[in-house]
Amino acid sequence: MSMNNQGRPSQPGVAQDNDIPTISGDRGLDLEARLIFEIGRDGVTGVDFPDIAVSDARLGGLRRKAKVGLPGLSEPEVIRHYVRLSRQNYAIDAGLYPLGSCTMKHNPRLNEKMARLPGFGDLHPLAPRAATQGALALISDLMTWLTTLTGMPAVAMSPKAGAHGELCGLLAIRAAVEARGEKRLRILVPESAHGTNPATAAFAGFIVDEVPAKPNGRVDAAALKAKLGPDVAAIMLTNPNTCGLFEDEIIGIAKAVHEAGAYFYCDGANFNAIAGRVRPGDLGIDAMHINLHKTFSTPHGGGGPGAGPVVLSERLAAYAPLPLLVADTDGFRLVEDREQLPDGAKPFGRMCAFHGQMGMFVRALSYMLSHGRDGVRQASEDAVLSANYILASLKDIMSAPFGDGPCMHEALFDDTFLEGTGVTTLDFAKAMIDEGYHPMTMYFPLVVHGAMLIEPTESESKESLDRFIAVLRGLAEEAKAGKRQRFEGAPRYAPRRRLDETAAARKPVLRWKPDPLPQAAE
Amino acid sequence: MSMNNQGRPSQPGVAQDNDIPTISGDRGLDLEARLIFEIGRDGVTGVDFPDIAVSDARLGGLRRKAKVGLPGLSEPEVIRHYVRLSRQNYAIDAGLYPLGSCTMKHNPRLNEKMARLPGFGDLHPLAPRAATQGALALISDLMTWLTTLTGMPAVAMSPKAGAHGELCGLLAIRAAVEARGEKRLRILVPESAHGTNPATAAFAGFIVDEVPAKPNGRVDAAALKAKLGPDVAAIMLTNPNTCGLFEDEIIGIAKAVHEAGAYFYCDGANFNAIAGRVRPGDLGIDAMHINLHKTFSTPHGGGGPGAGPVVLSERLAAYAPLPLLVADTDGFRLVEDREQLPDGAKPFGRMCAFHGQMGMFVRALSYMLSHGRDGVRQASEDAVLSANYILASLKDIMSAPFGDGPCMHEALFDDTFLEGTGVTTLDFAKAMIDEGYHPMTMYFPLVVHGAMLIEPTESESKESLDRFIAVLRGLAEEAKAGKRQRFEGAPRYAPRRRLDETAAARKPVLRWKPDPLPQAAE
Amino acid sequence: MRYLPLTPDDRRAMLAKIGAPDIDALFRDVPGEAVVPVSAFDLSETKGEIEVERILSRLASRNVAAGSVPSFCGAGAYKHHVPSAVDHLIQRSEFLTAYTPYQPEIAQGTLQVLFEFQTQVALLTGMEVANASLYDGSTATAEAVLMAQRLTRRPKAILSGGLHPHYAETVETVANLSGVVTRSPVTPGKAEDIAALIDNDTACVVVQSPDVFGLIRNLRPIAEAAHAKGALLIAVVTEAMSLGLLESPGEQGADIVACEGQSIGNGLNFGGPYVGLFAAREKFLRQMPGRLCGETVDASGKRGFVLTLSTREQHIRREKATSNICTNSGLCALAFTIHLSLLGEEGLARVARQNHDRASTLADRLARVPGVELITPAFFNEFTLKLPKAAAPVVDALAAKGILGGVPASRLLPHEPAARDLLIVAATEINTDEDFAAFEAALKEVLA
Amino acid sequence: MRYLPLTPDDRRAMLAKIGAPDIDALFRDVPGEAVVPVSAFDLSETKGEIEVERILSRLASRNVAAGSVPSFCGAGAYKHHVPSAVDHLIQRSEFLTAYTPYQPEIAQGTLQVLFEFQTQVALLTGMEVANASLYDGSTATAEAVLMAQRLTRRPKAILSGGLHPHYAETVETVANLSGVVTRSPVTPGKAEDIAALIDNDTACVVVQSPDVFGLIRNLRPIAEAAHAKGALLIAVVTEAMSLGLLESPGEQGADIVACEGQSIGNGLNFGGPYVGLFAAREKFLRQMPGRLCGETVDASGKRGFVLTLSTREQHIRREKATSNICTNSGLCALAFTIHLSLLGEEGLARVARQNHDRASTLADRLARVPGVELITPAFFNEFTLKLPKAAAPVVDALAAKGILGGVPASRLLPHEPAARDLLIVAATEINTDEDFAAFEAALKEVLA
Ligand SMILES: Cc1ncc(COP(=O)(O)O)c(C=O)c1O
Ligand SMILES: Cc1ncc(COP(=O)(O)O)c(C=O)c1O
Repeated sequence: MSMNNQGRPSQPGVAQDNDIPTISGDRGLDLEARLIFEIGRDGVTGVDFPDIAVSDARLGGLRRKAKVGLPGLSEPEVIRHYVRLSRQNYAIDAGLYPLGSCTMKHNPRLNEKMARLPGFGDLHPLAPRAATQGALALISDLMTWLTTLTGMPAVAMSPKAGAHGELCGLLAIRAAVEARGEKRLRILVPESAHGTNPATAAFAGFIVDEVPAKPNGRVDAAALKAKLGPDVAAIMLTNPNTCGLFEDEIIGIAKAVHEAGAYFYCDGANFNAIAGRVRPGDLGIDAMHINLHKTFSTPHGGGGPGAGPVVLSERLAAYAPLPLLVADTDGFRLVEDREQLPDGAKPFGRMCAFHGQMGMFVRALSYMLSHGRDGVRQASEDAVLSANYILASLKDIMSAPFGDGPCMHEALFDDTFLEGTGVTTLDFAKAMIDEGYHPMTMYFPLVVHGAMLIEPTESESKESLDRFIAVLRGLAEEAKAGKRQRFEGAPRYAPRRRLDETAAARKPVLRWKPDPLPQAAE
Repeated sequence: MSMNNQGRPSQPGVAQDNDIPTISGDRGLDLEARLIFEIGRDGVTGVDFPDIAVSDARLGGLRRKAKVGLPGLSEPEVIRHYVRLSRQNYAIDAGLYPLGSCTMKHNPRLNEKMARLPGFGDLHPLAPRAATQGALALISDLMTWLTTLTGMPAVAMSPKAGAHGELCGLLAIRAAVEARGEKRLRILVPESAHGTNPATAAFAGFIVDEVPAKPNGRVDAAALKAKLGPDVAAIMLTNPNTCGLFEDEIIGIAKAVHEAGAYFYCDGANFNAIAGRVRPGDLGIDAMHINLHKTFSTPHGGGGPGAGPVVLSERLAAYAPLPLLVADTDGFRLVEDREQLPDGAKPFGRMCAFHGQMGMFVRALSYMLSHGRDGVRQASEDAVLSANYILASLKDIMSAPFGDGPCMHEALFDDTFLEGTGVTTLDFAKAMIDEGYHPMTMYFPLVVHGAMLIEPTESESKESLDRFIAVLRGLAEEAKAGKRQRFEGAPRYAPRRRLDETAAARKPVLRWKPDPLPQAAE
Repeated sequence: MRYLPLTPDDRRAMLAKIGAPDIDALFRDVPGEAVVPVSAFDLSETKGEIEVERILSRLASRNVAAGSVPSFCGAGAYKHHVPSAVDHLIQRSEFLTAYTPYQPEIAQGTLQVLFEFQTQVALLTGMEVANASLYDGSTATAEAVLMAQRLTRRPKAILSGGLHPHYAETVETVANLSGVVTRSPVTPGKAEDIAALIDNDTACVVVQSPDVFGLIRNLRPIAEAAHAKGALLIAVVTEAMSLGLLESPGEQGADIVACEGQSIGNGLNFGGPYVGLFAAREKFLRQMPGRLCGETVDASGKRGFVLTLSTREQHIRREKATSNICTNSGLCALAFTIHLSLLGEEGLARVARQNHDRASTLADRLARVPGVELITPAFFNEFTLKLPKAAAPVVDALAAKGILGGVPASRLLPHEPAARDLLIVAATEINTDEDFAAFEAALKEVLA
Repeated sequence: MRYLPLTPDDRRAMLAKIGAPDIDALFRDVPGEAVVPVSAFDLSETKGEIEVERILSRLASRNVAAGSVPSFCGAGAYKHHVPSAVDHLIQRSEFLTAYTPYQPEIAQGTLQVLFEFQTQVALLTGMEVANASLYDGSTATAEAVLMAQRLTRRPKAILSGGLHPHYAETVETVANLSGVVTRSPVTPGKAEDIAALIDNDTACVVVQSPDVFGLIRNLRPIAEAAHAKGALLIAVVTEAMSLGLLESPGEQGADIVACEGQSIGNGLNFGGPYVGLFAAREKFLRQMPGRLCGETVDASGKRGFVLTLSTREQHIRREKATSNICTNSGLCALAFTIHLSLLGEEGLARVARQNHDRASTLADRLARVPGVELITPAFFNEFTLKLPKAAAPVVDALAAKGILGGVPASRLLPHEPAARDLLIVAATEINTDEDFAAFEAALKEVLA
């Protein structure tokens, strides 16, 4: 999930500090780190290689003459630098990370260990077939888990993240439409959709048509059906949706879509709410990406990598991109050649070099084997239970626009409860940082004003949820009581106060550059 | 190295804080962690095993009836708990750690990786000989490095840390004395010695006789020689000594010791200053332990484990404890049986089960192979250079009792420069914590008042040393200028203010206990 | 289940607070016909670590790890030595289990890394700006083509015959939608005359150097020809380490560089995750895809970093975004940054020379094998051999002898007759003389 | 050299600041005759990671890892499954590269771990207090004997014949210096009548349970007999996991417990580093060896932890200290604490039952092999077999068949005739039925 800054002040307030400033600029265990370019120098390296000469004979006259400009650092300096930097980050391993739509669940260490087995981590993608049978078998096992859990007949494994999976699904739809000799260029996308949905639709050459939401947080099925027509290729619906609600009319919508000759793309980022209980295939979905980095807990790594396999219905399966994994009598084989396709396959193309995010596949399968079907279901139930517990525990003091009914895996609040307090959603979130919590997703989905989307996941204990609830209640009480002090200019206890995003965008400094006039050495 | 609290106030002052307290008690990334016993509960575990029943038939009537009393926690909770705790620690990887005598040098990650190779990390100590040839070869290689670097003919590998090595050396000496049919019960120990030296001597059944230091920080050789006599079994000298100085009369001392029929034990904790330049064997030393966790950089791990192999002279080699490693035509063999000893061996006994700290051996050999003899020498030189650089850069503002001449790998200061400022050595050290530095060793060695012993090691860049120097200069200036504010009650930016050590010792609470009257669940 | 902290008691208490009779009540919005029992899934039940480890280790042992045998596969993925510090650092909880740095006050670690990464990528490629990573080299190339189409408002992309065929297919898959992609002929061991194909409809030419056969290409004349027609030159690099020894694409006039960063800091991983490096001239900044990290100050005046220029991105701009990318390759970028920090100027130059030296030595040895011909006159660490027979079965025969002998060109170009007998061979700093001797001997036997 | 940050320029500048002409000047206190050139050392020169890794991996590959074959060695060191979270956490820089927590304000992480460790050890052993670890089980046993000698001011320690012989030798080596150590006879598979040996000179009896042959010993009568004579009972445990299924030594009346903690959290490591657990009755506190961590408050009233009662220790008390120990087994104690936290009450009970079940199953299978007799009627996860011939060559023959078939008792007791044919066999939660079948088949063949 990502952040939108609608209504979000990006100029920081003024910070006040009446502590004794330190001489070093560091404070206890809060340690600063300059840029490697500022601490590195010539004459040292963190990797030892012999200093051999090579001739120019086979370099085509293109041997590098200029220096690259990289700083030299020894290993201890590099380790210290990145350890210090790491300490400036929040992480699931350090605390509750309630980012709605992002599914910051526990990342088991076993999965890291498994992904590093040399047979996986040190396997070349183009090694001969006989040398890769275990890897192909693993992909096949994972495909079985994904198709079984979703109740879909096929899955394309190569997409590298959710958005890439969306692209894969839409390209399959495009190919299917074309195969029928039709021209359908419109895609219906609810206004509550994640930004990648319209972006992907445009990327794939479609025209995006927004569908409004109903007051109950679901897509307006009537409006949607009204927009269906011969030029509509597909709808892109998120389910459970970005308000954390199950699209209760989904089966009817699917039917209408299919009747109109269109396809049903489902954004599966929230599959973690229903895995093991509900099969998307039973809902009439034609294509859905699964963020292995959400539902199946491959670590987010500060922004990636992820993996976004796409399950496909019978209607779309033939269009899955290359490579295709097939099993024959002497083992597994990757089909990469259009002239050797299995019967009926009509791949629309290729999503990327090689065959997908193997490192994530290992982790995801390790997660699935560990949980089992029972554990996957229990995880979904616990995620939903925890979100509802938060909703029930906070809706009296914070405002929950859809708080009448149960939610799925995330609880949505809006900023009504802050009205007239002078405290904004952003202030509220930044005050959470001071309390030792990562803020929830803010200002998303767009259909709710000042949205705060809380996804606790199944990884929190009740005691952890209770503490979190108590802190949010405390903050809400103070805001309502007009005690603005802790909100203004928050955070005050983080490694940085609020950052000036406006300045950053106005005059972008996107890389370090050496001083134009280097100083003389001291 | 360890800390002595002579002259060290252990009652904290009163802390003042005019920040806004948080509701949670956490502050930004400074996250608190309760005890596992306070967060755990029944009904959950972090390891999955089937719940099988076993019969009592083979349990000798001693099946456990009472609960152990351990809390239940899931894996995510355990990970978060220990990650949060870790973040309350300082570490070499986070900053300069100038603990004199402790040698907090860089711990290369390669060594960690090597120690975890299954052939080492997953090798049973009593596996059949044929299954352990690589491990025995590794120990043999390490023995070659240690004996070659020290110029000594033999080495006992089993001692588990420096103090254990001291014990090993003294027991060898005791055995040698007894073998000569003599009774020598006195051991001469300089007053500057590390606490383990007298403690070990007593542990080994000897009487400790203190030898004073000279004003130049060396042992008083004349006084020492005067104490030599037929009841003296050995002297225990640290070289370079705990003032960071080379015992310049060492060769003469060794001669006198040998002439008196005694043995020369050297505490080799500071070997890192001279490795690759000076061979202790050339100085007349009979036994010396080597802290692999100092000189050869196996990580300190918050207090251990270490390894303390003891090199032995020709005069003591025969008495090395079991097991003995021998090579014969079909490979290596451990001699564990007194009736199968190689010629001349008269082991005094056994230091511990099995054969020493293999995990540390792998790391130390990895360090040695990486450095090579040239790198080991360069490391010693850089350590000495860095200590002298600190001495030269600070002796005008802080007081260096032996600052006239060069030091070895550590620079010693005393508290003369703080006289009349109201700031103590302890205050000064605690103010360093606020500046993001671990304090130096304080109040040790005992021969200097309010000692501050700074060992930068070879692992710091000049830039890092310069920053450290600047901060210490700044602190010294403020102390001298009477600006006591930042010293009083420091540290203020660490996870804890000063801790009440008196209270801890007066009424020791050494373990968690369940509340006598458990509260009703909320 | 070890990962789930809630106990049965907790669940009961929570349902009570919610006021729900049971868990099913929370799923009441799900149409009844769509709810299935757990038995509907023909999948295994929960397992402990021991069992999972056993299953996955068994699968892993059925693969041949590159480090376990003499190994010479390249063609877009390279086996290099990654210093042990890298993996240690990227496994720090605070890097591994953090999300995208949307709250900069508690994400300066990730953000500063990205800023350092962008700088390193810009320096290495010789470009002015770089983004915070894309998925991999192939998708970066596709993004570069789309960006060129946007910038020039022209439809045509010309792909060099030396471009990795997987890259070419990836580009075609997306760039054909709104434009036209043409491929120039495959000329193994030679540079085709791509400049001749550029016309006034051409948005960009895409040239890989070293190309898929290992041949070093001179980009200067192509850049000049492209610029003369108002087209852009997109340089593709699949072996990032080559930039330590070769002139950067930026110096040669490239407008956009798409590069696979796997070689630096990242393992082979059977093809992913890798890390796409994406750099361009500063004037194209607003059309760049992906995240950008920028420097700024906080309210107390301290330097800090934030994600910036996000008005290019999907979460702000939605269907008008420059790309749909969201999750990228953060942790792989971190590994890249750490490895390159460890190498530094000198280390990179040395390891790059080592690669070239190793490959040259191997090329000379293998070219001595009867019937074998070296067809790449200029290369970094990878070259192509013409064998006296089809390369694919030779590679299988070598594998049976415990040698991963490179990639048969026919695997990438199944319908290119010229490719049939070609073997693409890479050697890096990890290959020893013993590896070479074993390869040479085995190849002799197989060809005999 | 990658670990050394100083450049030649830095060194020159630093020497200049110092006012020394060269590095030799700083070593001027070293007697000239003792300074040698680097060539005096017949050792190799600096090497890169690739080379070091190659050398050490080659050595490692010449050993047979317990996890790589069916493996049944115990006798004081056990192969258990250590959850992957443990190694991840102990490698956190802040744990791995911290020193002993002498500055508690910035060492609360380590200190709180030690407090948790002490609590766990006390709970597990059934004792009132525990220290922050000693080197290992054997040295902990020696320290316990010395402590008993100090407490009772009596010289004699009686060691059970079932005490691990390495432990007995370790005790003798130090406790004979100021006292007298006697060993009671070795009675494999039976409990000797040790109570009869206790007299008024006896400081302590030292009894291991399960003993070195795997036999579970009833400590109650021994405790009573010892206490009746004013002596102390020292209970030794070499398999910490047994405490999950068996009554604790504390419940049985032990005064001091010395325990090897390797089984929980720590790998085999060819014998070290391990972790000595040391627990006692509270009244003996002031005579305990080793570090103790205690709870206190900081100046702002927050709970915190410090090392305490250090007036027992060498750095304060010097020759009057209760022990000379300084560096202990901190990181191994951390691993122990994390593993035991993961297990918790239920996990520990389950894995302990699993161990007993596995060993029982194996014992039954092997006892079926003709000529083989099970001599331990009560055991946890380890038992002793009497073979029809000498056990040592049988173990070698099994190893040749790829099975690590246990420890021949003669390896530990070379001069005990009764030990010659005895094989000590352990099975844990990691052993599968296939392992058992392989062992049984191989043993049949070897004995045939
Ligand atoms: C609802 C939704 N859809 C799509 C995506 C895009 O997935 P990815 O970031 O893996 O490309 C996200 C992730 O942030 C999301 O939350
Ligand atoms: C000078 C000196 N001698 C001996 C020792 C004891 O070594 P160890 O802690 O390894 O037992 C130390 C360590 O602190 C020391 O600094």
